[in-house]
Amino acid sequence: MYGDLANKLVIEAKRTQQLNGKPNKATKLPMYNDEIVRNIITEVNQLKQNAEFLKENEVMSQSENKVVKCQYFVNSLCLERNKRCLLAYQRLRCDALDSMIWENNGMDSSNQDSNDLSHEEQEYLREYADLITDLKVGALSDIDISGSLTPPSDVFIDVRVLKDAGEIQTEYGVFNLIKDSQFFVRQSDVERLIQQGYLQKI
Amino acid sequence: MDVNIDDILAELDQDTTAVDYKVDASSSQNAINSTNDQTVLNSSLTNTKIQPTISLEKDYKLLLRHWQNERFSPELLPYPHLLMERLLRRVSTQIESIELISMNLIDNDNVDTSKNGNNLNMLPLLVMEAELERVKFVIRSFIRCRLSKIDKFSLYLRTIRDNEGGNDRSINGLLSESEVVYHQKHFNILLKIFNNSILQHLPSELQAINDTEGSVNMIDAPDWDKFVFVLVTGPPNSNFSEDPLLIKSQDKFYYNVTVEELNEDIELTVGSIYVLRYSVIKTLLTDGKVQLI
Amino acid sequence: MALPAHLQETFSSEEVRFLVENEPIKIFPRITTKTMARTTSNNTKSHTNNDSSTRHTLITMNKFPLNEMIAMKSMEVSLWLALLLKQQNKCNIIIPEWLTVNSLDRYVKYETKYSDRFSSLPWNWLVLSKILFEKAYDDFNDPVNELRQRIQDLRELRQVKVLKGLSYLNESHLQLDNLSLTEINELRPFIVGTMNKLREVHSASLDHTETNEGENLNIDEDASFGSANYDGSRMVT
Amino acid sequence: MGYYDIDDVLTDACEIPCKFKHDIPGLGYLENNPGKPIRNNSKLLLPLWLARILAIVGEDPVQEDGTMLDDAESIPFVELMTPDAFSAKVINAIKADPVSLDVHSISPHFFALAIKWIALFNDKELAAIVTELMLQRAQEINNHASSVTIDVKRQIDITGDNSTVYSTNAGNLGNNNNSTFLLTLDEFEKRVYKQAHESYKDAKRWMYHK
Repeated sequence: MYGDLANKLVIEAKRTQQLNGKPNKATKLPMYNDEIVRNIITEVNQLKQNAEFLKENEVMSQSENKVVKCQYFVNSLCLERNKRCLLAYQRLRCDALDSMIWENNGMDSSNQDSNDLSHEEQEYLREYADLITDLKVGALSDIDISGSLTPPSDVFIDVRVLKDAGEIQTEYGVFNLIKDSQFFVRQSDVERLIQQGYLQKI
Repeated sequence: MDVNIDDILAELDQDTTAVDYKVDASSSQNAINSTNDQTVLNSSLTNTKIQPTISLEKDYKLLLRHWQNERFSPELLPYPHLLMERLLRRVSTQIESIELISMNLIDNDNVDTSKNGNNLNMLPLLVMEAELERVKFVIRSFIRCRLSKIDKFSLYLRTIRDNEGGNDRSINGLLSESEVVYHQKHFNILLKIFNNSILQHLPSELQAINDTEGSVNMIDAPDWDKFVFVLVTGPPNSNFSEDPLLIKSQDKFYYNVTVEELNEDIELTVGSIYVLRYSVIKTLLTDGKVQLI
Repeated sequence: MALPAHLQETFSSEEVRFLVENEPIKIFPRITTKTMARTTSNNTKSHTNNDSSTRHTLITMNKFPLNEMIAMKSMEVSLWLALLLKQQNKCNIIIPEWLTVNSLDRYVKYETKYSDRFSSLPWNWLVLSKILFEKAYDDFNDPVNELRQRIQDLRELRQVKVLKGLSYLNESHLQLDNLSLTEINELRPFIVGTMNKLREVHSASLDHTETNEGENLNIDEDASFGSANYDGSRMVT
Repeated sequence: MGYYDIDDVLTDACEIPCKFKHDIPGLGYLENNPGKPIRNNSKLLLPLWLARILAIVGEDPVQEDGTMLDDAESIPFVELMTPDAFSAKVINAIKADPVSLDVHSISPHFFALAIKWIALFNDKELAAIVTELMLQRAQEINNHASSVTIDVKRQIDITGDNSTVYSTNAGNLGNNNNSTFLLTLDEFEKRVYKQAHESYKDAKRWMYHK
């Protein structure tokens, strides 16, 4: 039946949506279903030919008006339905691509396997990344709009030095990190050192 | 250092003059309404005699309110042009100040990091930085929320623009300059991928993306009746006697609103919290008499 | 999407906390900075590099509170600033009146007495108490564990009422006085999600012809097909 | 809602039993009979996106002899018949015990479909039944969504150090014993459940986590 393929495509979209529904999880797209998309487009062309045939017939046979009309309606609705499914599928994927750009701070290098994207999608991803890059340097350059959406808390923290780490240079001067000494520092300045086990948050 | 911080501050004050006058002296009926912003700016430029009150605090509170309203309203709210202009300028000036001060600290070897770094000289700077991070966060979250709505209502916003006889005035009132550019460019690349992967393969009569005649309307509009949480604040200037819509009975003030679909009147008491259809309180929201929470 | 899906319908708990941190709270400074500030600002402006106090300005406050501090003289500052000063041992936080065993006991009494309304606890009671228990526990006069227990009691008492109230969801409106921001925020997805759907069901049952599907149906512009009455075409089996 | 809404697209694919009211040659493919005609009074399942339009358009009111047909006489191409989802059997089950009804198995898009169906006929009776069903189940959904177990006791008696153990049950649909109910949710209910659950969890995590 016409529209069955389109349905398959939308069910796939639904699955993608469910996969990406969890918060704090990197957005990912499954392989672009080129085959179904192409088959739907073939179906569309078939429907288009039917439509043209019906249009010619309508002019010729007035007596079969209602028959032609019904056939024509069914045909138009199938076309419309296929279009909606194709667009909904593509739109969902585009939204996901947008999310990837934001999650990756405006870069288009994500953990997304680019082989899973269509050529058009790869191009879209690049163009959207460029768009965000442009946005970052304009009037909003001070805001870092692709930065964190978690409210700042504890911008400054107390840390204890667990092992000697030498001197570090920050906006607030030079800190000499000698074991067991304590400092009040900007969290973002020492994130790495905490991870590496040189410092401990108190 | 050629730049004198006092000059920067003086400039900042001057900048805020025109606009801050508006925050306090305008009837503030439209404290939240940006188009009104525009008019008041013009009038205040010609009338510079009026003593301005600079209220950084009020501006920040207003920003928080815009942020909350935007997050919960189903539609894209008008961009608060002048407020944002002031805030962005302050952020930028503050970034420079912080740089100057911290450089200065280092130059003078003022920083005594040996004892816990708990230097009194540093504390003010820490406070400035912490505050700056907070302001940047709200603006960022506010803009990001707006961008996601611009994407969601991309086509709808275009029809608003096109219905205004092809000029960009109304959409420019709704969006900031960078948002206009973002909207246009994102629309273009979305249209491009739609065209290349789908639409160009369809019969020409099916290639439209703004078809409203088919069995499903292609233009997604905001859900005007969406339920929202509302705090009734009363008129923005707290001047209860000058608000013609405000009704006083016994010891409470309230607004009367109607849910048209249900033909039902509701009293919205100042200070109370309601869950209501957005359409019911849309005007009160524009006038700053209720707030979304 | 420019805003992650989980932030599109609601605030995160961190965002609620952020809002609360902007509210004023009273502190006792442990240091005096006020005189220093006055000397510099009253004299003709000094431009020496050492004098940094005039350079410190904030962009969300009209004054620079750090220049206004007098030891043990209470003043009001934003909570986030109070917490930063507290962390640096530069102030004590004055615990709000309502956050005492006595006062909380009264609230508990009220919540127990009335099964259909909420006591007028401050709109930030949950967040503020949590923050202060954590960051300013040495500023309390009452034992923190007793306070904590009462906050927990209040929380549970109110949750029971909320649950009861939720059976009154409808397609028109709700009034939820004295509910705090945290309580609103955690209930939001459920309340909004359910009420929106109830509204859709109700709206569908109304006969507003202009929103009926098919009304603007016009698949082929050059064909003017008539439309029949829906009801006539229904067959109930 | 909306053109691009995946759930709405899927709801439109729900199949509705229909009866054709005309002989239409060439439409046999609708009932897996390509090339054959569809006969008057033949019954078949059509997706909602097709059925709802064929049910309102039909024979041209202008006849070949130029006279107009009354609205009543202009017969639409198909008649819609009540889908199983709203059959008397289901309605009775709803009335009997809404909470234990397996809505998902009736239709994964039960409520969305109900709204579309109600809108077609402004069916107030069905609307009332569906509203009651939704309300009753909503309470149950909320109970499940808000059951986030956190070991609170451990934390209360220690003032400074709060090492909180928290775990959530029902975090995933259908992975523990009291989740049978959750398996009966339709797509709308699932979404409300998930969002509500995330919200309660987030609040609790924040409240009890340092």
